Amino acid sequence: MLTLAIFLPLLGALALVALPGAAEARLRQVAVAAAALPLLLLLAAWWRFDPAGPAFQSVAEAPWVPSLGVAWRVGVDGIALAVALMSAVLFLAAIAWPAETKGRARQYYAWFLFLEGTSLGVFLTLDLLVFYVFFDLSLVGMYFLIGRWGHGDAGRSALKFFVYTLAGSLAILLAILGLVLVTEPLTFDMRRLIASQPLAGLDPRAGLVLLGFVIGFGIKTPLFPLHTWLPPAHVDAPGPASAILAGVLLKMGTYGLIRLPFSMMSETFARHALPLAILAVVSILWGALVAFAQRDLKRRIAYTSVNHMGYAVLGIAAAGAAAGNEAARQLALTGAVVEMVAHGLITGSLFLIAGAFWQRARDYDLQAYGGLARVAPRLAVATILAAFASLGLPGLAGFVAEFQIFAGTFAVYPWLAAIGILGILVTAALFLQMVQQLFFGDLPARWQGFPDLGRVEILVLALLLLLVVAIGVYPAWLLTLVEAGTAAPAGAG
Amino acid sequence: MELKDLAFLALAAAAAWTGWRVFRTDSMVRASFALMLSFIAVGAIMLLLAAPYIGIATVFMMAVEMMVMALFMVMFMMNPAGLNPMRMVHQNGLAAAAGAGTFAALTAAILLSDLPADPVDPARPVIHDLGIELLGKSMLIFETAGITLLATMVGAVILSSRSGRYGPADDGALPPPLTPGGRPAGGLPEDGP
Amino acid sequence: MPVGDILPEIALILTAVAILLIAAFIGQEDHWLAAPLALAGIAVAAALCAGQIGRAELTFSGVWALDGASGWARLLILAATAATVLLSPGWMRSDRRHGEYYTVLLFSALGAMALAGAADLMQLVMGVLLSSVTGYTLAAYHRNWPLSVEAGMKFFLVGAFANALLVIGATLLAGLLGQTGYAEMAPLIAGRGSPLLLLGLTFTVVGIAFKLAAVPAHSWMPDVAEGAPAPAAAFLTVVPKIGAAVALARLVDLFPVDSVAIRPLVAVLAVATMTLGNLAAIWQDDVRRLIGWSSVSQSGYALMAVCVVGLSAAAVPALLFFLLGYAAANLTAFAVVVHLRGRTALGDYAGLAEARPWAALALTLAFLSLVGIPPLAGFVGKLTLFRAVIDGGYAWLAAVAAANTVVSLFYYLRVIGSIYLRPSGGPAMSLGRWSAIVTWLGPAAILGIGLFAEAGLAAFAGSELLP
Amino acid sequence: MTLATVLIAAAALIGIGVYGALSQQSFVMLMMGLELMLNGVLLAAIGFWSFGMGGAPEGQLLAIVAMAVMAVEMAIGFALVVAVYRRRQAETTESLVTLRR
Amino acid sequence: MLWLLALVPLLAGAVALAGGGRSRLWLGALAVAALLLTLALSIAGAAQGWSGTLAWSGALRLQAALTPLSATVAMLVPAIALPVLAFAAAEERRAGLPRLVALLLAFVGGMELLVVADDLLTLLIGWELVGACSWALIGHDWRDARNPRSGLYAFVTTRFGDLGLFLAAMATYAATGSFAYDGLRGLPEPMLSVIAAGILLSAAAKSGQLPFSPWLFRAMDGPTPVSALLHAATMVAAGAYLLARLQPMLGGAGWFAAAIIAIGLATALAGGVVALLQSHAKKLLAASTSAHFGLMFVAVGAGFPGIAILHLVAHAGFKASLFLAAGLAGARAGSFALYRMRLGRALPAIALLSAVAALALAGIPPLGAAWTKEAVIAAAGERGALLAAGCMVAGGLSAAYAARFLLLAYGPAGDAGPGGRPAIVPCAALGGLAAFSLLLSLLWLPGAREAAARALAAAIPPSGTVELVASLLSVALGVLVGLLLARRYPAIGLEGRSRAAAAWLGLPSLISAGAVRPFERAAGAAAWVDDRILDAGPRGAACLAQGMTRSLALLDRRAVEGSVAVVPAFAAWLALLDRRAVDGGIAGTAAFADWLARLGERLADGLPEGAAAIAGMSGHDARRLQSGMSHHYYTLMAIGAAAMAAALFLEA
Repeated sequence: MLTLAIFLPLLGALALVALPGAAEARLRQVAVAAAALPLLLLLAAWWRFDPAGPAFQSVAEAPWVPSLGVAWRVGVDGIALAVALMSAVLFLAAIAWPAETKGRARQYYAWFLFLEGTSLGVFLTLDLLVFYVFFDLSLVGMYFLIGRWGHGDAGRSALKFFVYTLAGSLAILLAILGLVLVTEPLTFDMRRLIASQPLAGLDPRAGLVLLGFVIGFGIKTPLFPLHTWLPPAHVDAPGPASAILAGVLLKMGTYGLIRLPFSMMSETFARHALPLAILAVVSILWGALVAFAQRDLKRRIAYTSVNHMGYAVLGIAAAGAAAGNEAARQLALTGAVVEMVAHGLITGSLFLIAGAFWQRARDYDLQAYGGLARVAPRLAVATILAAFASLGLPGLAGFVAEFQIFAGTFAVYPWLAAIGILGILVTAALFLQMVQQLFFGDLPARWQGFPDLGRVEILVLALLLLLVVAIGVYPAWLLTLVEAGTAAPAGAG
Repeated sequence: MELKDLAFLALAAAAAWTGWRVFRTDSMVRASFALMLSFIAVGAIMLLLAAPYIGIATVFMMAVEMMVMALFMVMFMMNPAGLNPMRMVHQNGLAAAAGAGTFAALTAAILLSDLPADPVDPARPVIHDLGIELLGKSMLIFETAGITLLATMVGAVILSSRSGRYGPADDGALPPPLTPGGRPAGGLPEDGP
Repeated sequence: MPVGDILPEIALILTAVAILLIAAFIGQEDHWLAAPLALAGIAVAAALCAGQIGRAELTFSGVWALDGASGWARLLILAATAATVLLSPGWMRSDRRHGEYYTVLLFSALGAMALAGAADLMQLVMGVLLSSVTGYTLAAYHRNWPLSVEAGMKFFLVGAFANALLVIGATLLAGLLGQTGYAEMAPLIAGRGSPLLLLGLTFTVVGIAFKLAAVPAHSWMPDVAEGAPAPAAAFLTVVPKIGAAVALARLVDLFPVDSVAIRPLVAVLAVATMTLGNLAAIWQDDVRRLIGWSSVSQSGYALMAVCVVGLSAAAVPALLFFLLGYAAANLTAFAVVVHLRGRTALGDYAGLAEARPWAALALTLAFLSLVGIPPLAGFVGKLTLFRAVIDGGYAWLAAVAAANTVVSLFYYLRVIGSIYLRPSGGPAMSLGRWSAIVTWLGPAAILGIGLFAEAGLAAFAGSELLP
Repeated sequence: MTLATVLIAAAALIGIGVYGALSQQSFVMLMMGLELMLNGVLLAAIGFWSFGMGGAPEGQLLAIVAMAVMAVEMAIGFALVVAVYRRRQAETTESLVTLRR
Repeated sequence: MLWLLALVPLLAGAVALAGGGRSRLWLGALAVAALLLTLALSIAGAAQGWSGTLAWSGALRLQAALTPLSATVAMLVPAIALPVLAFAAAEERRAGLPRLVALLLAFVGGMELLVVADDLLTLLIGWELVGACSWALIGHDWRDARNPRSGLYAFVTTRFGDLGLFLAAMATYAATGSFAYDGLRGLPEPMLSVIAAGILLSAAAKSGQLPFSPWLFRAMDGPTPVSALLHAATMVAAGAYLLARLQPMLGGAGWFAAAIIAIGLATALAGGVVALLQSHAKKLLAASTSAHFGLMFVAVGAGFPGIAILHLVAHAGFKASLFLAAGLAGARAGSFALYRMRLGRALPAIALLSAVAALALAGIPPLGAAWTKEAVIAAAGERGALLAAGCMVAGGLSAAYAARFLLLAYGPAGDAGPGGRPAIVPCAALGGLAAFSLLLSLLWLPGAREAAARALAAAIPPSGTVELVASLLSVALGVLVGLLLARRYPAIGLEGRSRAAAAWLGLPSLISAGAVRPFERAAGAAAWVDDRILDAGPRGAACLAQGMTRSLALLDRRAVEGSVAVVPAFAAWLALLDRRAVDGGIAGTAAFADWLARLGERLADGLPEGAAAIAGMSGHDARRLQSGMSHHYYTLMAIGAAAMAAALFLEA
């Protein structure tokens, strides 16, 4: 079933490429259908998911490269399922979003579906090598989406994105090999690696492997100071691609951190968690402060991703170090996972909104706008809701995540948590200032005809924001799922 | 010191000296003759070293080759008879250093190494041995060399022979044009660097 | 003499000679018939060669190695040659000596095969010589094209010097050890080695490095890639490298791990080669030259596997798989160049995705495979390489290679970006059906080798080097 | 006359050859340098054969291989020189610099 | 069940929003109905002892419960909101009215959630919801860019305080494994101190205590009902409520009480002075809010949270009606500048009703607010006479500005504007609130007092006659000063240094406390002089004072003007410092952020870009090796071979 969820979008992409000369609207319908199917399949997987059952469920396995111990293995725990569900939702939203396809709708939707397949692959696979395969393939998809349908200096941004993140993924590849090569017989099966903790006690090597993972996933996440590929990529990408980049691709970094070093070498991870946590706090503050200084709408949102992913990494690091304090460990880790989900939905919406701005006005400069609430009230409401969710207002998804992260972290690193919450304040200021600049005050004459959100756009944003509110008001349905994944002590056995 | 040693020293000196003269004459023809002399000296040393077949082969082969070379100069080159003084060298100092360095390194290595000491038995039928070896144990090498020579002949003819069965052989020896009737892709010398 | 052990080679020779004779008698416009003939010969040779897989012995008195490495490498050489043959008829159509071209091509393939199987210093020299001398001819085959003759001449100059060094090296090694066969030499090599032996080894390695296009004898590769006839360039950037890599691995394997420090030396060469190749490729505006430099860097990656021969059992299989992936990708890239009538300026590739979507896709896949993006062939190649070097204790080499891969992505993306992200420069003519076949087969191979890597890995798994 | 002296003589020839190969502008003269190097190899091979290999025929064969290399390289080299001269009117390394960088 | 208290107004808000452009009546009826239901629910909940639990996950459990204290506030909130919302539905501009009503209802809902919370997580949710609503309400009229900016200011300031609550919640979880209030009892140091500090920080920020007071002024940019609700029963009240609620648990931290008292007293005094000098009607009331919440802080710090809540209740009653009155006056006069109002003749009924509220603000018996204020003073007296004296001074100030406000806003003088009866709804709203204030007069009766104390489970501090008299004296004095100021300096606070002084503080609490006390003494001296000379009724006193000797008058004027000229100079400096500190803090943060964005990002980006540039340059260099000259290639090979040989030798 999960296999099907990965391959349906890929097949959809192929079908689109093969589908000759269809109209753009028709192509979009096909793409939306192809994107909705995996979501349905994942919902079915969720339906069947038993929180009290074994760690990984819906497992399927088929041999692929037995001589390297590589196989097609899929399966989900609570964490993976939560993130994958969020990704599927976001992909559906991004594909349904009425984007500018520059007359190449076929390729546009094909690349999106390709990216969806690979992204789901990253989250659903249980094989380390397959994980890496999908991890890298997602770069290719995103490169073309940014490069071909972006604007501004899209070619250069896409290049930087690809080169920078490939550097990260190569670090991961080396680390994976360093981790796996000590197993006997050679295996890339995540479950066995988690159970056996192959590098326990091999210190210099384990440290290096961890460094590789942290660098690789740190670039992807992105963690200060490895984040500088992010703003140009976001600014020049088309809105839906930005939404996917922030909502799904960044999650691969944190998901990878949880799935690989956190689970497979928990002892080493715990020993080196403090520097990672410090880095996360620096990311939180840095991302917030730098975002605050941006005059460009999309850059500002982009930097808040640095900030938010810093929260997630902080939670992961704290959970990794919280040996013996099971409650705090689980709280921090759950918070990190919920942050991933919440950030995906929230920042996805924000980037879609930013895309709406570009489509209407070809300008990201905040100073150029003002008083838009007069002509685009629906856009204003959606933006304000998303902004509040992003700044962590209770009742919305971001709060649930950040609160858990900080509560869990405080038990381990009180000082870091205390410093980290300053980020909440700065994000509040920067988002409200942004909202104020865009929507309030006087309406410049040239935006008199600024169109409000269209029907499809409203539907898409409503779907995302509804989830944000649902998580914020009553997150139990999500937390039950996530905690099924975070409950099992890392490296048990 | 035996006569043999003296002869070796003289021949070695001659080989080196004539070798050196190759690059010190003004004319290519003279240079090629100097090279031939160097080869002949080496061939002679080989005879001293009890390798009659190789030595004589070297002498003959090189004599022929140098004749060809000299002829070649006359046919193609700008200073056929060496009538005008000419000397065309570049990076002379560096080349000299490289040559001297090679010599020094090799000499040092020779002096520092344990050289094998297993002289050839004078009674040994060395030419017979060689024949057996060529057609026996090392036949594959010999065959490969044969194929190589064949390929070389084919290649040399292709590259140098101007006339083919169907007229000037080089005329169509071009890449296909980028668009029919156009010019092949690639920067030409006349386009400048 | 066990003539049966060189039946594939004999088949090639016979085909080559037959083509030579036929070409002398049929009209120039019918010379393309030589291509199917050559393909048939290659097929026969390949079938014979496939029959030798699984044998592990030295024949011809220890001169010729029939082991996993040579068997697979020779099959690979034959396959690559076949691809080159397919590329050639369209390209060479106007040449008055079109038919002879295939003869030289087959002889050159033979030289590479000789290299792969050489288990004797003299055979090694002869293999290098055969491969080189035909290579010069192929590079200069466009006698009326200034770039081609220049490429041939430069190839020759570098090659002649390198061959001279190789002969010096081989002589010193053979003279000091008193033997030329690897099997007889192996027991004599122990300890640190005398200075003269080290010198001989150095010169020999330089000589083989020339065939591999590795530092310091790499200079010919970009020139040949740019100037030689494009199918010949495809051949010369791939086929001799396969033979030479196996030959060098065989040589390195002679030296026990604790004797001469040849493995660190090869590691340094690998680093220098991949780095130089990548750096020089960064700003290339000529796609063929760019592929040439990238081939240099790929030689560096191949040297990684050579470096850990004897240290890791995974080294030889990794080398073979890497070469397989590299051959598929590089041939595909050149196939696209050939198919597009040699189009080479980077600017000419702008917007190619519009004009020739399939060719654009093929070139993109080839480049991404050379980078090592999964699940393409190049990825599995690099994966096995990394695995081998980490296993062999050269993890730092893997790190350097990873860094180099990042650099390489940059210039590959310059081309890919030009193809996909720039506005189209109008229609692009293609060469014809022959080359089109390779542009279809190539991507299929790149994907297939990656996706069904198990077949290759399992086949190469037991490959060892004799002696 | 010992192996060492013979080898030193060969080394001298090789050294001179290297000098020639590196210093000569003209292709032909350059090739003469290469020939001289191979000349040294011939001498060294026979020296080894004569003093160090107990007369094993491989030593002579080595010399023959060196000779083959010499012959083959010269043949194809001259052919190339002809081709280059015909198409490019070039006979020195400096005049053949279109392919660079 | 208890969740309904928060849910009903929130849902009603959603309905109001969804209902869109229905009539005022519909909106008003909806709001009133929702609030009545809430009130009824809160009474029922208090009576039945309702509670609520909502499990988000194993660790996160939202809990709600009512203590006597919180039940009181839970009832108070809808009770006060009722007239305010009715007023809003009737009087506010039509444009955006549904949104306003909806947000006000949500505001009430958030406040109710905060009140019923029985754990820090629930509290935090309500707490931040209230803050967010305040942002939207202050910026309600977003067409003027100033309003949303004020909302931003208010939200960021209070959110800074919220960080304290975050901290407290985190520390509570770390210490006890849950967020429940119960766990706070008897926690060991230093966790207790951390929690207490966090709570105090957020309470002070929410209640507009020093140094966070300025946001209350910015909040005045919102519509009148917003100010009324914000200052009376929601938002600002949350701080004092929280302290009162948690004081029993957190009292164990030794410094806690002293810190609360210090902050409260400082704010009470400084707020009084600022209010006295303020010329903007709503800002005057805003400063007074700070001051009165300062008094509540003092009560909590003194150990009488019940008294604080009683004062909160009384304050809610009169402050809401005062704001509504000020809003009416402002609407009538076209601005909130006090010196332009004097609407006593124009709006006599309103004037009468607001007089009740103003007297309550002044603390004049027999109004209930006077009793609660005296109780605060008595509570302060339990901690020391000096503290009680400080509170008395604050009470005097309160009386002074109350008098000034009443006289200026609804004073009889001035030309009677065009008459006209005010609408019924505002009158009813004000009347209801006035009735509430009057009803509280019952507190002077011992029986009722005891009943209230029982209901609140609160202790009542013993009150001494001396204290009462002294306090009343100070009130009287304050009234006189206020009247004098209103008469003689109607334009005070409009220009020059007094304006700067009236524009507030904000500054670090220690400085401001130290700064305002001398000012207080000077103002007190001036008042003393006036008191000596004038002890008749307000008007007569003013006339008499004018008829006094020139020297006395001169002295008086010198004194007053001196206080207005010299002390405000200091205050202006403080204001400058404040602007430097707060605005400078913001600007500095922005500049720092800019710096980060430029230099820092360049540095961080330098890592990859620099590496890329180096690779690129090396690329050029590497290509230079490929000179095209074959002899260079030979050299390369020779050098390479030599290097390789050397390497091998070195290794050997």
